[in-house]
Amino acid sequence: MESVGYYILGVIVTIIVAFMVGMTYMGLSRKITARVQNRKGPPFYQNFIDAFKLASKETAIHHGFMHHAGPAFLMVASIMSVLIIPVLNDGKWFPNLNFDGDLIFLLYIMVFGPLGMALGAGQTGNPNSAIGVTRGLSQMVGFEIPWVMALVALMMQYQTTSLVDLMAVQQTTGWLMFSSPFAFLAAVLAMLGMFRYSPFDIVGAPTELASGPVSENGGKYLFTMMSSGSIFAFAKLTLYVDLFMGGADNLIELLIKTFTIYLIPMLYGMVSPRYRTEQAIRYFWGWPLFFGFLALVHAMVF
Amino acid sequence: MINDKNSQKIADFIKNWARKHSIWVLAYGTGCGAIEIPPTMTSRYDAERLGVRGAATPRQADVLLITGYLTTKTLKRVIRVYEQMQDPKYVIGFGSCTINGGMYYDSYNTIKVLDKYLPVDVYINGCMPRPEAVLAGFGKLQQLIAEGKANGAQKYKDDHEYYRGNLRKIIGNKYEMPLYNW
Amino acid sequence: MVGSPVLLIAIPLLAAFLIPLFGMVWKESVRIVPGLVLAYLTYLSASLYIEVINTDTIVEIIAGWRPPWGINLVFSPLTGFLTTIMTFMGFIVWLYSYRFKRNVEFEAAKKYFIFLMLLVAGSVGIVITGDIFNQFVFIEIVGISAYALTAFYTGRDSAEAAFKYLIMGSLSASALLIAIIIIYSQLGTLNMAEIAANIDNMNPYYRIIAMIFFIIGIGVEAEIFPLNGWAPDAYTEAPGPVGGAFSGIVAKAGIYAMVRMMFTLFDIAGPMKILIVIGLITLIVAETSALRQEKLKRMLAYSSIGQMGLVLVAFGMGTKAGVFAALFLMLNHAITKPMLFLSGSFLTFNTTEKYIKQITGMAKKMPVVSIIFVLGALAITGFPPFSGFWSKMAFLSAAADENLLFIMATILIISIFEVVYYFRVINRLFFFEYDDKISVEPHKPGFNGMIALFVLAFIVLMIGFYPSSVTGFIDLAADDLLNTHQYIDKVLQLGQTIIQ
Amino acid sequence: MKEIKADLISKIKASFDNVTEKDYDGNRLDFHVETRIIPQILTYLKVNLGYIHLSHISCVDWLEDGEFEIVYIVWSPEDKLKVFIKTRIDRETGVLPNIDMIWRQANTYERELKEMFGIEVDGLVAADEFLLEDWEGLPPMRRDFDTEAYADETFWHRPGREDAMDVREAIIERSREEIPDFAKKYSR
Amino acid sequence: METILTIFIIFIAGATGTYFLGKLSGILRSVIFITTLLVTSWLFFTAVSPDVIIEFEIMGILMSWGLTPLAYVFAIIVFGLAIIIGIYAIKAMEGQRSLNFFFANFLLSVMAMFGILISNDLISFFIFWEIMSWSSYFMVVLNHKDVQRSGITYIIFCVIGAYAMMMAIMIIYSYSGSVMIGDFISNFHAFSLGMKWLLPILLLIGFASKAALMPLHVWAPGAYSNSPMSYTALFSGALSKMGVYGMVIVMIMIVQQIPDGYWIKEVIAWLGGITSAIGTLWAIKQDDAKRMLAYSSVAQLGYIIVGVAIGTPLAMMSGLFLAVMHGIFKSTLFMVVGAIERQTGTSNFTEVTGLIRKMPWTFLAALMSIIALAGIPPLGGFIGKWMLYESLMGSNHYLLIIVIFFSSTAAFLYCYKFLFGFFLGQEEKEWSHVKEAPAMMVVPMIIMAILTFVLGVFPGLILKPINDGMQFLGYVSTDNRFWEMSTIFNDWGNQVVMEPIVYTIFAIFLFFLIFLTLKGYKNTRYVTTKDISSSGEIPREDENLTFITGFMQPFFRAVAPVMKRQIDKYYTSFGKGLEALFDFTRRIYTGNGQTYALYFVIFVILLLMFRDSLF
Repeated sequence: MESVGYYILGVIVTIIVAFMVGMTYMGLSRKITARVQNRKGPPFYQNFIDAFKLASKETAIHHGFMHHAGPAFLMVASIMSVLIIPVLNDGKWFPNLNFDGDLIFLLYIMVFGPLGMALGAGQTGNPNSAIGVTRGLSQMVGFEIPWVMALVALMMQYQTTSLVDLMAVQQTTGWLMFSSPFAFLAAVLAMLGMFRYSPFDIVGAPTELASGPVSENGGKYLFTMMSSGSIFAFAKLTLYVDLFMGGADNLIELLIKTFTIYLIPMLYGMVSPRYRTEQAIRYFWGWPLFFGFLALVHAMVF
Repeated sequence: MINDKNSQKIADFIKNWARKHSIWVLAYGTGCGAIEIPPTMTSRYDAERLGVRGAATPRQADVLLITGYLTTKTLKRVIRVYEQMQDPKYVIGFGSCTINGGMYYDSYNTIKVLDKYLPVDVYINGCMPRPEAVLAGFGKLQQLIAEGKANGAQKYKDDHEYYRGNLRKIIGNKYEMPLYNW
Repeated sequence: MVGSPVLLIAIPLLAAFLIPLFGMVWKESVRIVPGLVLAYLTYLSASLYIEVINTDTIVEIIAGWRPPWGINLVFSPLTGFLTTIMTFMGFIVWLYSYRFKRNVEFEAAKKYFIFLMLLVAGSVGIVITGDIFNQFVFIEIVGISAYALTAFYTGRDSAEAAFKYLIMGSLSASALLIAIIIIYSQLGTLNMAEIAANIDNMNPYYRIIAMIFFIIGIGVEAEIFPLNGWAPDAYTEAPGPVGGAFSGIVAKAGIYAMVRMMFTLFDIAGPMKILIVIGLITLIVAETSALRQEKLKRMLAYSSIGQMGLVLVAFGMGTKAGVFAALFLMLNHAITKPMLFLSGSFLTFNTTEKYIKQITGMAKKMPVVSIIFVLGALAITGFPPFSGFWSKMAFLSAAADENLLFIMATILIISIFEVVYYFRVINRLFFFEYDDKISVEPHKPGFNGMIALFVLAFIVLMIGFYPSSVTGFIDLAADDLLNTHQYIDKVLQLGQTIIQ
Repeated sequence: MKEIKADLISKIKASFDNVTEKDYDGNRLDFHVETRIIPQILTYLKVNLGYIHLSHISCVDWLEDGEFEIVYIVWSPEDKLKVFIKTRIDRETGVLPNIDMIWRQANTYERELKEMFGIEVDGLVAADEFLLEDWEGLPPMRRDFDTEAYADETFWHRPGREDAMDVREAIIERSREEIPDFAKKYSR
Repeated sequence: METILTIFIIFIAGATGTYFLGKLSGILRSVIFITTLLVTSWLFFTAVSPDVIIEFEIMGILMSWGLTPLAYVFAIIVFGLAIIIGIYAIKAMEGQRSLNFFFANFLLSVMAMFGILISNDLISFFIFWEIMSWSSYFMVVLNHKDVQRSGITYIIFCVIGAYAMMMAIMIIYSYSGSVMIGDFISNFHAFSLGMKWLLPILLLIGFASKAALMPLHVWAPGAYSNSPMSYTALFSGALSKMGVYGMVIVMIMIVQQIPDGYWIKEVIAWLGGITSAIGTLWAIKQDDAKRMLAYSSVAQLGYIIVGVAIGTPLAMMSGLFLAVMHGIFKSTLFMVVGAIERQTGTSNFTEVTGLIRKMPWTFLAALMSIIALAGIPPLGGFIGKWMLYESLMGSNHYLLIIVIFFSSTAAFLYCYKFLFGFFLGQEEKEWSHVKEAPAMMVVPMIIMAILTFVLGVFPGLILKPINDGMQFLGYVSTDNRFWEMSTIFNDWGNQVVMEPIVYTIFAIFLFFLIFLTLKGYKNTRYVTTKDISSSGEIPREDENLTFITGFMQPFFRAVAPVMKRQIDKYYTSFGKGLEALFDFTRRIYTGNGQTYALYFVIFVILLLMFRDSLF
């Protein structure tokens, strides 16, 4: 019984940490974007205020059950991924639900949420939502390919599908970022799409699509989505750190590493205009795919 | 605990503080006023530092910003957009057209006084108001929110018949307006 | 002994001449007498056949002249098998046309049945005779009655078709005659057994020439390419049951004559390239032509030609398995193709043009006939569990034994076309809406016609579900065909015993 | 340009009766024509002379004459010339020929004319409500429609504008511009 | 009497009774139909044991019937689907044309599939294969829709496959004198090298044509979409698995006996991968749900074939598991389409939208099946996909796994389109009369949907018979090595434990669902789909703003170069060319007597010229 309680406690703490970190990162990104644009920008805790305000909205509407449950699907995906990705090396953090952190399971559970939310967006009957969803899914096909190539290269090179094993490998061989540079490049370029920052933000283009899939969501629904987004961001960043940067031994190291990774899509986005969907797909099937191939060749040769 | 007045007060205070610092604006750019929004938002005046931020759809927005004259035709849409917004919600009338018709005082199809049709919380005077004035307007709104006085939505709910009656007067009975739906 | 093989020829010939006389007494007898005759023939043939299987080949001597001088009839497992099929099919055709022709006036019916009798008599004669000149005579009898039946409707097109048939028939007759003359001049005999026994003594040059003329002469009846130009027209223009009779009786007789010539007369051992090549070309041309036909009967005619090509290929392999497959194919074709012709002519009864599109959606109006048509189509395209499958399987197995992979592949590919055009018709029949503008008025099938179709359908299903019921007979027939020496011995030995 | 104009005038005059032209400086040329030949002359211009672009259909309300003047503006990318085809119809009974078979987009202008001036167009497609929703009464662009009175009657005015000055006198003084008689009644 | 024979007799009697007694009354027909299915299934699941072998002889060829453990896996699919779809079909087919024929043919199809599975010899295998072909063909054209095109295409590919198979069977028979599958396998080494290559390839062509493998897949969209949905469910769910069944035997038992047979496996695996990718892309493009699902079936069969072709224990397990799963979810989806078509009269996404509130149970079934199809945990599809990926990695197929991944990611697009097109989007007045499908249709669908879930949590339920079947194929038992009741392992010992994952997912989902529901419960309100934030404009009642036409257009702009080449077109032009050629050969028969006489003369001359070479 103790262990069950310990597990549940671990789960809750992990989720809270992920939420806080994700929110802060997003706030920081707004701040940094503002500074890059020579603005003062909102305070770094602005996102917390926004989230709180959304949560305190008094009324809410929904267009049916799927719309109502959409954010819950999203939450399932983000929390499941945060539970499966080991936060720190050697199980120093709560052991969680990680089951060795199976990467294929992770890949699939990560699309569970977007698909569920897409169903919610679909039920609103808002054409903008549906258009946004189709763009998002198309773009997903785009970036999944190099991303999977990178993962497959790693998995086959080290003969494991377990994230824990990959982290353990890095304890001896050093960061995979250096030993498998092409996989890292492909994965990083795919990450640009995964975070949906500019130039890959056509999914929710505010003026064109009225923020796309979320255009009918407000109040508690948007709040849930926002929280899920931040948890998911944390999960993805941790995944990258675990995969390529040797994981982290403590929370501070984790924060530094994740933030470094986070800077890449953020800074890339700040200086890029927006791609159309097919341009985005072609982008991902250009250099990232090439790097993915190189990663596979690298994995085959070594 | 929940019925406790003090804790309710504290909760209200926190909520209002959050609402005050997070104002998502749906700019209904009907008239020439829309041109003043970009400078307000961009680096020169940077409204985002106050927590003011654009929202794309009424479902997410807190503030409906009416930037200019409203014809009878757009008025219907604006009211619908307002009703689609979720509580708590505020209206800012922007420019003299919303106050007294401005230069369209004798036009056959623009309304002259916005607050007959929507519960305006803050008017921003000027033709056009400069970004400074806009920021001042937001500041005033924040102040009202913090004090808990920005209760236009409540007014709209309470005096719904009055607002709807005014609307009926100009659009006639032909146009099917849905019932009140936030 | 229940009777003599000679009766198989004599009775129908006699009946043919007596029918007009009977007709003077009682008009209906014109229709009934042929049926009785054919029924008796079937019975006779079948009982003789069973006897032959159980005991030994019957060699009947006509007019006391011993072989090799006189004409003799050979009723062996092979000929008995074919004769039984032919007489039976003749009976089925009669059964079908008994009422089918009722709306035709007396004179026409009389002619029709006379020529049908002649056709059966001639075909049976071709099969059981042991003398090539006699065979030539029977071929002519078949030919003449076939011309007449083709021109039965006395329209312009029928006459043209009959005329074409006549041209080809005449040419073939002359070729056949040339071949007979060559052989007679070389060997001095017309008896098949005698020829077969002495064929090695013949000048090889003349031998080949004779063979070529034989092939050409018989090829017209056997519908080989390119001598089958008459067939599509004749099948199309002749009445439906006649088409059935052509494919079920005449073509079989032609094939038999050719095979007998190749196997026995010229005693070619091993694979016969000529038959394979001709058969394949016939098959390919016929089946591909059938794919583009717009008339139902014409399509069936091409299909019939194609099947004959397949039979020739099977014979051409020259092995036991090949002959077995060929005979099996002949049997199936003899049953299935008349079934298609007969049901097809019910379907297109009220049209003169017999376009395929005119039977669109007919299954709603004539379900049973349509189902029988489909059964025939499935059987002839070789879908299990219907009869055609087993014969196709036997054929492929024989080809595989001989390692003729290319032929197997070709025939299977050609079969795809066959499937396509048959299924197009099935689709039209069953899976299109009945359309008053295109489709013809349905005709209520007669009772006797339905019985005929049911009998055929029953046989198709019986062979399909239990092929062993016929394979034993076919096996014996195949043995009989291949065993040339036995044939020679049987015929000539008989002559010797009489001499002694 | 001169030659083009002269050529055009001669061609038009050769083909149509009762055409009067008025030349302007630059790339503009006016023709006054009868209403009934409007489709023919526009077709002629479009098909034969290369005036393939319909810029606009406009209307002037000649209240005093009891007529509307309809102006069709067409443009030739080759000649670089704007041709105004003007015609007058009766204010109350006049019917305009439909030209949307010549230019599909003319439909938009015709609907606008119908709605804003109340001009009947022969065989107008989609003659229902266009810009104004639920408008009843006099079309608002007619000059006998009293906008201010309508606004006063329909809309609630916020008080405080009563002391606004009429600036027309000052304008007349400064620019020496004459106010036409019919406009005088709008002066405060 | 042997149980197997009893089952056959019941099937034939049932089919005959359904056809003839069905003319008397519809209820009698349904009763006979369902009784036949129930009795046969009951007999199969209780009384058929793999040990019994029946032997008999036809035309001197020894034949033998008996159920192998491998066939048992497929028989589970066949009977399980048949009974569920049968119940569904009774209601779904109500009021359609030729019902007697439909139900009788349905039973014949099931019988033929059962026959295929119990055949231990190639001849009876082929016979049942052909019975299956024509009975399914009659179903394809039963609706009178697009008969000459899709029906003929289907039958052409059927017979191409069947004849290739038949050629192989006949070669086997004549070379080895036996048609027993077991004999063939054990004697295979005795064949010459050429035969060793030819025979498996011919057999594979035969099986691939039913399993809709890449160049032979063009029949699938037309055939699947034109047959009645109640049959397509069986068609795609069970009938196409017969091809897979054959491929399993060939790939495992025969191909690995070929020297360098590795390459056949590779080629087939790649064909499977490409099939899945192309099928997926085309599925996304379809606006008709039936065609979409048809292409999707092609794609899913591609995965199965990849698994089968790779042939490592894990891959084989994944192939068979996916076959079972595909049977379940794809037939559910076809049933869903059938239900929608019955209730609304159309199966086109662009016509019908917003059914979720009208047909909630159907939606639930569709949702579960789609999740399973997309391979998203925790439903059963994920298990199969997971094993497939792991096996591909374990066997070092670096690029193939990317292709598979691409198609399974792109599959999300059509998965979403399916759900969105029918159930989501704006609710229209035009469809306000639509009611939920009758219980007899909904219950089978829901049962299937629950099955996908149960197999997701406890894949061991179905992996156990698969394991038995694989042991029959010669694999070492994979129990506890690659799977436990609710755990799956890969080659490297990594594992996924489904049970806690499923519980966690449900706990999280329920928690947030409750959170979303309870928070501000009083002020949360349902609004219609007409009340959307569309810049204040209110869509009229008859105005449908749902975005469905040109769905996924940007994606197609990106993949345009791939989509330009369409294999159907090559086939069509090939067919047209052939027909033109035959038009020419037909002209040989000019209908002119002189010409024929000329042919006669030419023939004589030719024979005389070539007399030496011909004789």
